[in-house]
Amino acid sequence: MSTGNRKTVTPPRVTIPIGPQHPALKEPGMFKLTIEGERIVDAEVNIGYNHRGIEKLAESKTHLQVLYLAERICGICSATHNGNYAQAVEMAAEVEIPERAKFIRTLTWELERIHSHILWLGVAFHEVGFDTAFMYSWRDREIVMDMLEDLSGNRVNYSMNTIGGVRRNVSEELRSSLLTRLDKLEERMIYYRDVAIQEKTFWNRVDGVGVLETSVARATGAVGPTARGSNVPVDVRFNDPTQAYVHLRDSGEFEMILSERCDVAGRAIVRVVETIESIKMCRWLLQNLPDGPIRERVRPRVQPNEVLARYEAPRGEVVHYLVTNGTDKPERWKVRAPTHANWVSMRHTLIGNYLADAPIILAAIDPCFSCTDRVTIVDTDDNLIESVPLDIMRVRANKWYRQNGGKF
Amino acid sequence: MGFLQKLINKARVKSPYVFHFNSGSCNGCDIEILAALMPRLDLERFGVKLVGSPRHADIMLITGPVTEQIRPRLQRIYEQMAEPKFVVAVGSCACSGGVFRGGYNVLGGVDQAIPVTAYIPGCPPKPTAITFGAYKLLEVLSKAFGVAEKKEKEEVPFDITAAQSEGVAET
Amino acid sequence: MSNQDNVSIFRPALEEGHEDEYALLNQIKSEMGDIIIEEGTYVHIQPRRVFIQIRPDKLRDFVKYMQEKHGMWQFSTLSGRDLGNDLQANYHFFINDKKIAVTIRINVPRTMPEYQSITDIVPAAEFVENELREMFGLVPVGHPNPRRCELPENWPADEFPLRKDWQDPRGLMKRSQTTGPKEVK
Amino acid sequence: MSRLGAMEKELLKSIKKKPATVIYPFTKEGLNIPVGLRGRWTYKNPDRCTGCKICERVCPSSAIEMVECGPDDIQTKTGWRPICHFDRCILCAQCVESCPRSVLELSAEFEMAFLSRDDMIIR
Repeated sequence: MSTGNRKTVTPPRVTIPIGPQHPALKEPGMFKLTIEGERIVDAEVNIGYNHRGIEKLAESKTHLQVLYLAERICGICSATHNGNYAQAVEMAAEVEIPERAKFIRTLTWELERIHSHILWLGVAFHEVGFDTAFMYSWRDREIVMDMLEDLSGNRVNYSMNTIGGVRRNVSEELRSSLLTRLDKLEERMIYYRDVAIQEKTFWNRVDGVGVLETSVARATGAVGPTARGSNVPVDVRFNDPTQAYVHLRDSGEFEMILSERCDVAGRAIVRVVETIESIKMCRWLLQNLPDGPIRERVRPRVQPNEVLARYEAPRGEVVHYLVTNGTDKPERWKVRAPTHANWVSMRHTLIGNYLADAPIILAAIDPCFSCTDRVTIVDTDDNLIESVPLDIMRVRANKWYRQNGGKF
Repeated sequence: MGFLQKLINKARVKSPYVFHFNSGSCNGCDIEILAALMPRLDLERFGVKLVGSPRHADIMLITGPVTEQIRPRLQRIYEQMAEPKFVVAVGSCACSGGVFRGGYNVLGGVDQAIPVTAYIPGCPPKPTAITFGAYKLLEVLSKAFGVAEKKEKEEVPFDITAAQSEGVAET
Repeated sequence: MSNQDNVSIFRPALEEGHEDEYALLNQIKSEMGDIIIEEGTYVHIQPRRVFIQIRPDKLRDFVKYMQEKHGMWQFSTLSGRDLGNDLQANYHFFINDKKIAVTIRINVPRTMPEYQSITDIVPAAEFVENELREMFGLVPVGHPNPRRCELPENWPADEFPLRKDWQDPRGLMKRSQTTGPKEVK
Repeated sequence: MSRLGAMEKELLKSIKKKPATVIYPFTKEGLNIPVGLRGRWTYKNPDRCTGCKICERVCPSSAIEMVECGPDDIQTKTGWRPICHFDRCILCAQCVESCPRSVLELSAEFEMAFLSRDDMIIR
């Protein structure tokens, strides 16, 4: 019988662990992608390679020392954790810091957002194989890095905040120089917005890729540009403002950036437009900088209290839950970094997409990202193990797109 | 030393391939390493190339205090590198554990897991410091291999305070 | 129940200036009053913060009620605390429409640290519930995907580093205070 | 949606531009070295030091250690002086800020590379 010889050909189901190595950027993480042919059918995230036991360590340090420990949770959002911890301790001690300190703190936060988003933009350009724009954007990122260095004295860990205010003042000279450079930066960012939207090299690779529906984004607790790219209005700067964001919100000149696209392109647009908005915020803050002292004395022993401090980091909402007990050390300090909230939704963005798109989808949540570097392909049938660096994977992805996408 | 060996050593010093490994760092050092390879300081001028596989690399740049979970992977990757291999610890965490000393899940420095050739302190080191570190390591290597150039390049004297008073450099 | 230090950490706010928060808390109290434990329930002096302590066995009911009645879909995080005799789990939610952060907490006895997982109704809680189990030994019963996520693979299963009585039996914290390179083979 | 030209114009423009690369380490021109850069830890004014140990206490990474003054050092009031284990220093400048008599400083020197951890103790 002829039907007896018929063979049903199903694409083999293969599991690909990605990570934990990464020569490019961020935390070591591991993604196990299960694929059928070119389609991803399941994804699992393994973390913990970067677990340093910070929360335990903090219980043996004073509030002032934890401030610097908090800064080193993440090198890209260092001012975020540093400032948010400072603000948590101030809330616990029920101290109101001077207005000028609030403005300078917010200015550091916003400048950091600009640098982080330009960094992401560069990485996204790199992941889709558009290295010219990658180099351009990193060249222009040096402008904002120099601004931060002039402001704080270090390029990455700014140590600008202290408990009760900020540590460095903004001189009149620095203020005008920052304003000039903000103009230049804005011009460049508008240009990158046009590149991101109009260059088909970039657009065709992100359009309709990695879809995360609004309902899924809500249920899985996505935060930051990942959620706002799916039209979920979560932005702590507007929903739960602290520091000078209260003034920024009240001025009515700024608005939450949302996109209805739900795909990687939506997230890219949210980030680029948000950068331009951030530049405007920085300018507003510098122009309306009030006079006065920059720090308030806070006693090292903080009264027993519990606070929940929230702030919108470049990648999303940061939550610090701090319990103080009357000594100069924290009783319990819990940190929820934004990427941690995005892991759950990541699975949904990956499923159903092509393997070739995996690097850009992983990069799109800005996952303290570099996890995506060395890929090991394990064939489940004969246990053949092949080690593939991400750059080769990227070349394969580009080749696959040339053959199948054909839009380049 | 045979002529061929000398040639190989010379080539090695002229164009070292580096591999970057994050052993639990905060990403600060990682982006600064990347920034050192970017247009402003273009480390590739010295022939330094960032590669994705330890098998291709001569120098491994390590950032981070080495967490317990990553230690066996770090040691395995170190073993995979071809001889001669050099390890550079970038940043305070990689040098000694830095602010994470006393944590229950870190080893406190790369030298607790694998031998380290050079240390670049700083939290994080500026890209210029990384460039300087790479440059210095190349000098040391060329001496060790006996391929140092006879004539030392003269450094242009530079006054830091003068540059600071001039204000901000134009980008 | 709880030791004395923890009673004093509550700093309730005056009604004035916190009308929205009190309105929400009073509505919840009138509708779900039987499962709320008064001791840890209050409006915090910080703007937009409400803390609610409930009976551990009613956690799922309460979360479902909050989702249906108050549109509480944004889950922030889950943090644990060691209170001595009890272990505490704090679920931090944010009500986006009313702009109020709600913390739901449950105390479970240290001898039987188990409660019902809410991962199936709040998918975002998957990672943090795993994390809480590792760090405090608070077991979410019915978790769909229990696995190790933060600690290294060779970590003993009966040690929970964030409990206050964890005394570092293997000298790990001392080991990492290095002063020089270690001789390696 | 897509059109040509956004990138090409920029490419043409950059022909006329100066190269963005700074030719460090042969010259430091063009680098951004701001006032107040946090660089190498220095024991700048030993004559003012009283040996009060505040710097040791505030250091988040326990990089500063108090040692007894040697015979060549300037003798402080308590007979102790700080040294810095620079491999642990995180350049936060909290010791500089906490010092009541501005003894310490983080200088603008940032070019640091060492071959051994023993060389990294700054006296």
